[in-house]
Amino acid sequence: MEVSILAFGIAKDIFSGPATSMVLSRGATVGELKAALELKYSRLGLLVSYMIAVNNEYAQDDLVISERDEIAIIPPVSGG
Amino acid sequence: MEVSILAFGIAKDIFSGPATSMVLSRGATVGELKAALELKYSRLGLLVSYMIAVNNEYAQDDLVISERDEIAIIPPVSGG
Amino acid sequence: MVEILLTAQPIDVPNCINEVMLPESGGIDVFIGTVRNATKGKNVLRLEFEAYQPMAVSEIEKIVVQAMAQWPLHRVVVHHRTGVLQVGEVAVVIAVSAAHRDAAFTACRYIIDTLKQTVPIWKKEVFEDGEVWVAAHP
Amino acid sequence: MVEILLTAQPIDVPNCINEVMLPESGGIDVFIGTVRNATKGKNVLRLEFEAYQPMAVSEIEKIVVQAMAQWPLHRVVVHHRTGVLQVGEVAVVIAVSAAHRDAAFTACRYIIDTLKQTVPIWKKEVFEDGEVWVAAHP
Repeated sequence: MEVSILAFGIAKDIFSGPATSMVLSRGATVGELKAALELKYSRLGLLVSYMIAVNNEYAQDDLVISERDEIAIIPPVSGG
Repeated sequence: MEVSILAFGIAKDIFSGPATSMVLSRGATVGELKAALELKYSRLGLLVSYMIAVNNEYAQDDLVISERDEIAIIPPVSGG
Repeated sequence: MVEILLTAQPIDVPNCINEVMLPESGGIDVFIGTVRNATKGKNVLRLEFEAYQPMAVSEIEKIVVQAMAQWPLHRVVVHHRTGVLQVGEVAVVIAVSAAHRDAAFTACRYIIDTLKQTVPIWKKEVFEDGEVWVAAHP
Repeated sequence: MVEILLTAQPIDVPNCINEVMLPESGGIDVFIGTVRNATKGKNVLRLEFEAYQPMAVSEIEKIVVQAMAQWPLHRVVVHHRTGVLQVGEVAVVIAVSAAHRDAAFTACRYIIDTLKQTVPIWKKEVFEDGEVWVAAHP
Protein backbone atom coordinates (compact mmCIF):
# COMPACT_ATOMS: atom_id res chain seq x y z
CA MET A 1 0.00 0.00 0.00
CA GLU A 2 1.08 3.59 -0.55
CA VAL A 3 0.67 6.10 2.26
CA SER A 4 1.11 9.86 2.18
CA ILE A 5 2.91 11.56 5.06
CA LEU A 6 2.33 15.23 5.82
CA ALA A 7 5.40 17.23 6.82
CA PHE A 8 5.76 20.31 9.03
CA GLY A 9 8.61 22.47 10.22
CA ILE A 10 12.02 21.06 9.53
CA ALA A 11 10.47 17.86 8.11
CA LYS A 12 9.32 19.92 5.13
CA ASP A 13 12.94 20.80 4.45
CA ILE A 14 13.98 17.17 4.82
CA PHE A 15 11.24 15.93 2.48
CA SER A 16 11.76 18.93 0.16
CA GLY A 17 8.03 19.55 0.32
CA PRO A 18 4.86 19.51 2.45
CA ALA A 19 4.39 15.74 2.06
CA THR A 20 6.06 12.55 0.90
CA SER A 21 4.72 9.12 0.07
CA MET A 22 5.99 5.68 1.05
CA VAL A 23 5.16 2.18 -0.16
CA LEU A 24 4.62 -0.16 2.82
CA SER A 25 3.43 -3.73 3.13
CA ARG A 26 -0.21 -4.08 4.14
CA GLY A 27 -0.54 -4.15 7.94
CA ALA A 28 2.64 -2.11 8.44
CA THR A 29 3.08 -0.38 11.80
CA VAL A 30 4.16 3.12 12.73
CA GLY A 31 7.52 1.65 13.77
CA GLU A 32 8.00 0.15 10.30
CA LEU A 33 7.04 3.46 8.69
CA LYS A 34 9.66 5.26 10.79
CA ALA A 35 12.35 2.76 9.81
CA ALA A 36 11.45 3.17 6.12
CA LEU A 37 11.45 6.96 6.39
CA GLU A 38 14.83 7.01 8.12
CA LEU A 39 16.27 4.78 5.38
CA LYS A 40 15.01 7.14 2.67
CA TYR A 41 15.74 10.42 4.54
CA SER A 42 18.92 10.05 6.56
CA ARG A 43 18.61 13.65 7.89
CA LEU A 44 15.67 12.48 10.03
CA GLY A 45 18.22 10.79 12.28
CA LEU A 46 19.80 14.20 13.00
CA LEU A 47 16.65 15.49 14.72
CA VAL A 48 16.45 15.56 18.51
CA SER A 49 13.42 13.33 18.13
CA TYR A 50 10.27 13.10 16.08
CA MET A 51 6.82 11.57 16.41
CA ILE A 52 4.27 10.21 13.99
CA ALA A 53 0.67 11.35 14.24
CA VAL A 54 -2.13 9.19 12.84
CA ASN A 55 -5.52 10.84 12.40
CA ASN A 56 -4.46 13.82 14.53
CA GLU A 57 -3.26 11.74 17.48
CA TYR A 58 0.29 10.91 18.54
CA ALA A 59 0.85 7.24 17.62
CA GLN A 60 2.88 4.52 19.29
CA ASP A 61 5.24 2.34 17.24
CA ASP A 62 2.95 -0.70 17.36
CA LEU A 63 -0.07 1.06 15.80
CA VAL A 64 -1.08 -0.55 12.48
CA ILE A 65 -1.47 1.91 9.62
CA SER A 66 -4.19 1.82 7.00
CA GLU A 67 -4.23 3.54 3.63
CA ARG A 68 -7.09 5.82 4.67
CA ASP A 69 -5.23 7.23 7.70
CA GLU A 70 -4.03 10.83 7.80
CA ILE A 71 -0.38 10.45 8.71
CA ALA A 72 1.96 13.27 9.69
CA ILE A 73 5.52 13.56 10.85
CA ILE A 74 5.86 15.74 13.95
CA PRO A 75 9.39 17.06 14.48
CA PRO A 76 10.16 18.63 17.90
CA VAL A 77 7.48 21.26 18.50
CA SER A 78 8.32 24.86 19.38
CA GLY A 79 5.08 26.78 19.71
CA GLY A 80 4.17 29.24 22.44
CA MET B 1 3.45 64.66 74.88
CA GLU B 2 0.34 64.30 72.75
CA VAL B 3 0.48 62.19 69.60
CA SER B 4 -2.11 61.81 66.88
CA ILE B 5 -2.80 58.34 65.45
CA LEU B 6 -4.27 57.89 61.97
CA ALA B 7 -6.86 55.16 61.61
CA PHE B 8 -7.82 53.03 58.58
CA GLY B 9 -10.29 50.26 57.89
CA ILE B 10 -11.90 48.83 60.98
CA ALA B 11 -9.72 51.03 63.22
CA LYS B 12 -11.75 54.02 61.98
CA ASP B 13 -14.87 52.33 63.35
CA ILE B 14 -13.14 51.57 66.66
CA PHE B 15 -11.86 55.15 67.05
CA SER B 16 -15.17 56.54 65.68
CA GLY B 17 -13.16 58.66 63.26
CA PRO B 18 -10.12 58.88 61.00
CA ALA B 19 -7.73 59.66 63.88
CA THR B 20 -7.41 59.71 67.64
CA SER B 21 -4.94 61.33 69.99
CA MET B 22 -3.16 59.96 73.03
CA VAL B 23 -1.14 61.58 75.79
CA LEU B 24 2.10 59.64 76.36
CA SER B 25 5.13 60.28 78.53
CA ARG B 26 8.15 61.70 76.66
CA GLY B 27 10.29 58.85 75.25
CA ALA B 28 7.36 56.44 75.08
CA THR B 29 7.73 53.43 72.78
CA VAL B 30 5.40 51.87 70.24
CA GLY B 31 4.74 49.09 72.76
CA GLU B 32 3.63 51.63 75.34
CA LEU B 33 1.39 53.34 72.78
CA LYS B 34 -0.26 49.99 71.96
CA ALA B 35 -0.89 49.28 75.64
CA ALA B 36 -2.45 52.73 76.11
CA LEU B 37 -4.60 52.34 72.98
CA GLU B 38 -5.87 48.93 74.08
CA LEU B 39 -6.79 50.35 77.49
CA LYS B 40 -8.78 53.17 75.87
CA TYR B 41 -10.28 51.08 73.00
CA SER B 42 -11.01 47.56 74.21
CA ARG B 43 -12.32 46.51 70.76
CA LEU B 44 -8.72 46.64 69.49
CA GLY B 45 -8.13 43.37 71.34
CA LEU B 46 -10.81 41.69 69.21
CA LEU B 47 -8.78 42.16 66.02
CA VAL B 48 -6.80 39.26 64.58
CA SER B 49 -3.76 41.50 64.96
CA TYR B 50 -2.70 45.03 64.24
CA MET B 51 0.52 46.92 63.62
CA ILE B 52 1.71 50.46 64.23
CA ALA B 53 3.36 52.38 61.40
CA VAL B 54 5.69 55.28 62.20
CA ASN B 55 6.55 57.60 59.33
CA ASN B 56 5.17 55.12 56.77
CA GLU B 57 7.18 52.14 58.04
CA TYR B 58 6.02 49.21 60.14
CA ALA B 59 7.42 49.78 63.64
CA GLN B 60 8.66 47.34 66.28
CA ASP B 61 7.49 47.65 69.89
CA ASP B 62 10.81 49.10 71.10
CA LEU B 63 10.83 52.06 68.72
CA VAL B 64 10.75 55.39 70.58
CA ILE B 65 8.04 57.80 69.39
CA SER B 66 8.47 61.54 68.99
CA GLU B 67 5.75 64.17 68.72
CA ARG B 68 6.67 64.94 65.11
CA ASP B 69 6.19 61.34 63.91
CA GLU B 70 3.34 60.37 61.62
CA ILE B 71 1.75 57.48 63.47
CA ALA B 72 -0.90 55.13 62.07
CA ILE B 73 -2.68 52.05 63.24
CA ILE B 74 -2.66 49.27 60.65
CA PRO B 75 -5.36 46.65 61.19
CA PRO B 76 -5.07 43.40 59.18
CA VAL B 77 -4.69 44.39 55.52
CA SER B 78 -6.93 43.02 52.78
CA GLY B 79 -5.91 44.64 49.49
CA GLY B 80 -5.46 42.90 46.18
CA MET C 1 10.89 50.39 34.53
CA VAL C 2 8.43 50.32 37.42
CA GLU C 3 5.04 52.00 37.58
CA ILE C 4 2.94 51.96 40.73
CA LEU C 5 -0.46 53.62 40.90
CA LEU C 6 -3.23 53.83 43.48
CA THR C 7 -6.24 55.28 41.76
CA ALA C 8 -9.92 56.01 42.30
CA GLN C 9 -10.41 55.76 38.50
CA PRO C 10 -11.09 52.51 36.62
CA ILE C 11 -7.86 50.63 35.82
CA ASP C 12 -6.90 50.49 32.14
CA VAL C 13 -5.77 46.87 31.79
CA PRO C 14 -4.58 47.04 28.14
CA ASN C 15 -2.50 50.09 29.03
CA CYS C 16 -0.86 48.22 31.95
CA ILE C 17 0.08 45.43 29.54
CA ASN C 18 1.41 47.78 26.88
CA GLU C 19 3.62 49.42 29.50
CA VAL C 20 5.51 46.17 30.17
CA MET C 21 5.86 44.87 26.59
CA LEU C 22 9.38 45.52 25.35
CA PRO C 23 11.13 44.14 22.23
CA GLU C 24 13.45 42.13 24.49
CA SER C 25 10.57 40.64 26.52
CA GLY C 26 9.43 37.18 25.51
CA GLY C 27 7.25 36.35 28.51
CA ILE C 28 4.63 38.53 30.17
CA ASP C 29 2.44 37.48 33.05
CA VAL C 30 -0.53 39.56 34.14
CA PHE C 31 -2.63 39.06 37.23
CA ILE C 32 -6.03 40.73 37.36
CA GLY C 33 -8.03 40.75 40.58
CA THR C 34 -11.70 41.59 40.12
CA VAL C 35 -14.65 42.07 42.45
CA ARG C 36 -16.40 38.73 42.86
CA ASN C 37 -20.19 38.62 43.20
CA ALA C 38 -20.08 36.36 46.25
CA THR C 39 -17.98 35.48 49.32
CA LYS C 40 -18.62 32.21 51.11
CA GLY C 41 -22.00 31.93 49.45
CA LYS C 42 -23.18 35.45 50.36
CA ASN C 43 -23.99 37.94 47.59
CA VAL C 44 -21.59 40.88 47.47
CA LEU C 45 -23.22 44.16 46.42
CA ARG C 46 -20.03 46.18 46.14
CA LEU C 47 -16.55 46.61 47.63
CA GLU C 48 -14.87 49.60 49.17
CA PHE C 49 -11.08 49.89 49.20
CA GLU C 50 -9.34 52.26 51.55
CA ALA C 51 -5.58 52.83 51.37
CA TYR C 52 -3.01 54.54 53.57
CA GLN C 53 -1.77 56.16 50.39
CA PRO C 54 1.91 57.10 50.89
CA MET C 55 2.70 53.99 52.92
CA ALA C 56 0.82 51.70 50.48
CA VAL C 57 2.85 53.05 47.56
CA SER C 58 6.09 52.68 49.50
CA GLU C 59 5.25 49.09 50.56
CA ILE C 60 4.42 48.14 46.95
CA GLU C 61 7.72 49.70 45.89
CA LYS C 62 9.55 47.51 48.41
CA ILE C 63 7.88 44.39 47.06
CA VAL C 64 8.74 45.27 43.47
CA VAL C 65 12.36 46.04 44.41
CA GLN C 66 12.58 42.65 46.17
CA ALA C 67 11.11 40.93 43.09
CA MET C 68 13.55 42.66 40.73
CA ALA C 69 16.45 41.64 42.96
CA GLN C 70 15.36 37.98 42.86
CA TRP C 71 14.35 37.55 39.21
CA PRO C 72 15.60 39.04 35.91
CA LEU C 73 12.58 41.24 35.15
CA HIS C 74 12.21 43.93 32.52
CA ARG C 75 9.22 45.96 33.67
CA VAL C 76 6.66 45.81 36.46
CA VAL C 77 3.36 47.68 36.62
CA VAL C 78 1.11 47.57 39.70
CA HIS C 79 -2.20 49.45 39.64
CA HIS C 80 -4.61 49.20 42.59
CA ARG C 81 -8.07 50.74 42.84
CA THR C 82 -9.39 52.69 45.82
CA GLY C 83 -12.92 53.74 46.64
CA VAL C 84 -16.20 52.04 45.75
CA LEU C 85 -16.09 49.18 43.21
CA GLN C 86 -19.00 47.31 41.66
CA VAL C 87 -19.04 43.56 40.98
CA GLY C 88 -16.85 42.72 37.97
CA GLU C 89 -14.65 45.79 38.27
CA VAL C 90 -10.88 45.42 38.29
CA ALA C 91 -9.39 45.94 41.76
CA VAL C 92 -5.74 45.24 40.99
CA VAL C 93 -3.49 44.58 37.99
CA ILE C 94 0.05 43.29 38.22
CA ALA C 95 1.92 43.04 34.91
CA VAL C 96 5.45 41.66 34.74
CA SER C 97 7.69 41.21 31.71
CA ALA C 98 10.92 39.24 31.39
CA ALA C 99 12.96 37.55 28.69
CA HIS C 100 11.54 34.18 29.74
CA ARG C 101 8.22 33.15 31.23
CA ASP C 102 9.51 31.50 34.39
CA ALA C 103 10.69 34.80 35.90
CA ALA C 104 7.49 36.59 34.83
CA PHE C 105 5.17 33.99 36.37
CA THR C 106 7.12 33.58 39.59
CA ALA C 107 7.56 37.30 40.20
CA CYS C 108 3.93 38.14 39.41
CA ARG C 109 2.76 35.53 41.90
CA TYR C 110 5.23 36.77 44.51
CA ILE C 111 4.07 40.37 44.09
CA ILE C 112 0.33 39.68 44.50
CA ASP C 113 0.90 37.25 47.40
CA THR C 114 3.12 39.70 49.26
CA LEU C 115 0.91 42.70 48.45
CA LYS C 116 -2.00 40.94 50.13
CA GLN C 117 0.11 40.42 53.26
CA THR C 118 1.91 43.71 53.77
CA VAL C 119 0.41 46.63 51.83
CA PRO C 120 -1.87 48.90 53.92
CA ILE C 121 -5.03 48.63 51.84
CA TRP C 122 -8.35 47.55 53.36
CA LYS C 123 -11.35 46.00 51.70
CA LYS C 124 -14.89 46.33 53.00
CA GLU C 125 -17.43 43.89 51.59
CA VAL C 126 -20.96 45.25 51.44
CA PHE C 127 -23.72 42.62 51.59
CA GLU C 128 -27.50 42.98 51.49
CA ASP C 129 -27.63 42.71 55.28
CA GLY C 130 -24.50 44.48 56.41
CA GLU C 131 -20.84 45.13 55.71
CA VAL C 132 -17.55 43.79 56.99
CA TRP C 133 -13.87 44.77 56.91
CA VAL C 134 -12.19 41.69 55.42
CA ALA C 135 -9.58 39.86 57.51
CA ALA C 136 -10.10 42.02 60.61
CA HIS C 137 -11.63 39.36 62.85
CA PRO C 138 -10.74 35.70 63.42
CA MET D 1 -16.31 28.29 28.67
CA VAL D 2 -13.29 27.46 26.51
CA GLU D 3 -12.14 29.30 23.40
CA ILE D 4 -9.22 28.07 21.31
CA LEU D 5 -8.05 29.91 18.23
CA LEU D 6 -5.16 29.53 15.79
CA THR D 7 -5.05 32.65 13.71
CA ALA D 8 -2.95 34.40 11.10
CA GLN D 9 -4.41 37.73 12.31
CA PRO D 10 -2.98 39.78 15.21
CA ILE D 11 -4.24 38.56 18.58
CA ASP D 12 -6.60 40.93 20.41
CA VAL D 13 -5.30 40.68 23.98
CA PRO D 14 -7.97 42.85 25.68
CA ASN D 15 -10.65 40.74 23.99
CA CYS D 16 -9.06 37.52 25.32
CA ILE D 17 -9.17 39.00 28.83
CA ASN D 18 -12.78 40.20 28.51
CA GLU D 19 -13.79 36.69 27.44
CA VAL D 20 -12.66 35.18 30.76
CA MET D 21 -13.87 37.89 33.17
CA LEU D 22 -17.08 36.72 34.85
CA PRO D 23 -18.90 38.20 37.88
CA GLU D 24 -17.98 35.08 39.88
CA SER D 25 -14.28 35.27 38.94
CA GLY D 26 -11.99 36.91 41.46
CA GLY D 27 -8.62 35.89 40.02
CA ILE D 28 -7.48 36.05 36.40
CA ASP D 29 -4.04 35.12 35.16
CA VAL D 30 -2.93 35.97 31.66
CA PHE D 31 0.23 34.80 29.95
CA ILE D 32 1.38 36.67 26.86
CA GLY D 33 4.23 35.33 24.76
CA THR D 34 5.76 37.87 22.40
CA VAL D 35 8.46 37.79 19.74
CA ARG D 36 11.75 38.65 21.38
CA ASN D 37 14.33 40.67 19.44
CA ALA D 38 17.19 38.30 20.28
CA THR D 39 17.97 34.65 20.99
CA LYS D 40 21.26 33.74 22.65
CA GLY D 41 22.67 37.13 21.76
CA LYS D 42 21.72 36.95 18.04
CA ASN D 43 19.32 39.53 16.58
CA VAL D 44 16.01 38.05 15.48
CA LEU D 45 14.50 39.74 12.41
CA ARG D 46 11.15 37.93 12.52
CA LEU D 47 9.51 34.62 13.42
CA GLU D 48 7.44 32.22 11.37
CA PHE D 49 4.94 29.91 13.05
CA GLU D 50 3.60 26.87 11.24
CA ALA D 51 0.84 24.72 12.73
CA TYR D 52 -0.66 21.35 11.92
CA GLN D 53 -4.03 23.05 12.34
CA PRO D 54 -6.60 20.37 13.28
CA MET D 55 -4.19 18.44 15.48
CA ALA D 56 -2.89 21.60 17.15
CA VAL D 57 -6.41 22.65 18.11
CA SER D 58 -7.22 19.17 19.39
CA GLU D 59 -4.01 18.98 21.45
CA ILE D 60 -4.73 22.40 23.00
CA GLU D 61 -8.26 21.18 23.79
CA LYS D 62 -6.79 18.17 25.59
CA ILE D 63 -4.55 20.39 27.69
CA VAL D 64 -7.43 22.69 28.63
CA VAL D 65 -9.65 19.72 29.52
CA GLN D 66 -6.86 18.34 31.73
CA ALA D 67 -6.45 21.74 33.40
CA MET D 68 -10.19 22.08 34.05
CA ALA D 69 -10.23 18.61 35.57
CA GLN D 70 -7.40 19.50 37.95
CA TRP D 71 -8.36 23.02 39.03
CA PRO D 72 -11.68 24.84 39.59
CA LEU D 73 -11.53 27.17 36.58
CA HIS D 74 -14.25 29.36 35.14
CA ARG D 75 -13.06 30.16 31.62
CA VAL D 76 -9.97 29.50 29.52
CA VAL D 77 -8.98 31.28 26.32
CA VAL D 78 -5.97 30.20 24.23
CA HIS D 79 -5.09 32.16 21.09
CA HIS D 80 -1.98 31.29 19.08
CA ARG D 81 -0.64 33.10 16.02
CA THR D 82 0.49 31.44 12.81
CA GLY D 83 2.47 32.86 9.91
CA VAL D 84 5.06 35.63 9.92
CA LEU D 85 5.43 37.72 13.10
CA GLN D 86 7.57 40.79 13.65
CA VAL D 87 9.52 41.54 16.83
CA GLY D 88 7.18 42.65 19.62
CA GLU D 89 4.08 40.95 18.18
CA VAL D 90 2.01 38.66 20.37
CA ALA D 91 2.53 34.96 19.55
CA VAL D 92 0.31 33.41 22.20
CA VAL D 93 -2.19 34.48 24.86
CA ILE D 94 -3.49 32.21 27.60
CA ALA D 95 -6.16 33.72 29.85
CA VAL D 96 -7.58 31.79 32.79
CA SER D 97 -10.23 32.85 35.30
CA ALA D 98 -11.18 31.25 38.59
CA ALA D 99 -12.79 32.25 41.86
CA HIS D 100 -9.35 32.41 43.49
CA ARG D 101 -5.93 33.27 42.16
CA ASP D 102 -4.12 30.04 43.03
CA ALA D 103 -6.08 27.99 40.49
CA ALA D 104 -5.74 30.68 37.82
CA PHE D 105 -1.95 30.99 38.21
CA THR D 106 -1.30 27.26 38.43
CA ALA D 107 -3.51 26.35 35.48
CA CYS D 108 -2.18 29.15 33.26
CA ARG D 109 1.38 27.99 33.90
CA TYR D 110 0.42 24.36 33.27
CA ILE D 111 -1.25 25.23 29.97
CA ILE D 112 1.68 27.19 28.51
CA ASP D 113 4.26 24.67 29.74
CA THR D 114 2.34 21.72 28.27
CA LEU D 115 1.49 23.57 25.06
CA LYS D 116 5.19 24.08 24.42
CA GLN D 117 5.79 20.34 24.85
CA THR D 118 2.94 18.71 22.96
CA VAL D 119 1.13 21.02 20.53
CA PRO D 120 2.23 20.64 16.88
CA ILE D 121 3.29 24.20 16.20
CA TRP D 122 6.75 25.04 14.92
CA LYS D 123 8.70 28.27 15.17
CA LYS D 124 11.36 29.35 12.67
CA GLU D 125 13.68 32.11 13.82
CA VAL D 126 14.97 34.31 11.01
CA PHE D 127 18.33 35.98 11.66
CA GLU D 128 20.41 38.33 9.52
CA ASP D 129 22.56 35.41 8.37
CA GLY D 130 20.10 32.54 8.15
CA GLU D 131 17.14 30.83 9.72
CA VAL D 132 16.54 27.89 12.03
CA TRP D 133 13.62 25.70 13.13
CA VAL D 134 13.71 26.02 16.91
CA ALA D 135 14.26 22.86 19.01
CA ALA D 136 14.84 20.61 15.97
CA HIS D 137 18.52 19.87 16.55
CA PRO D 138 20.46 19.02 19.73
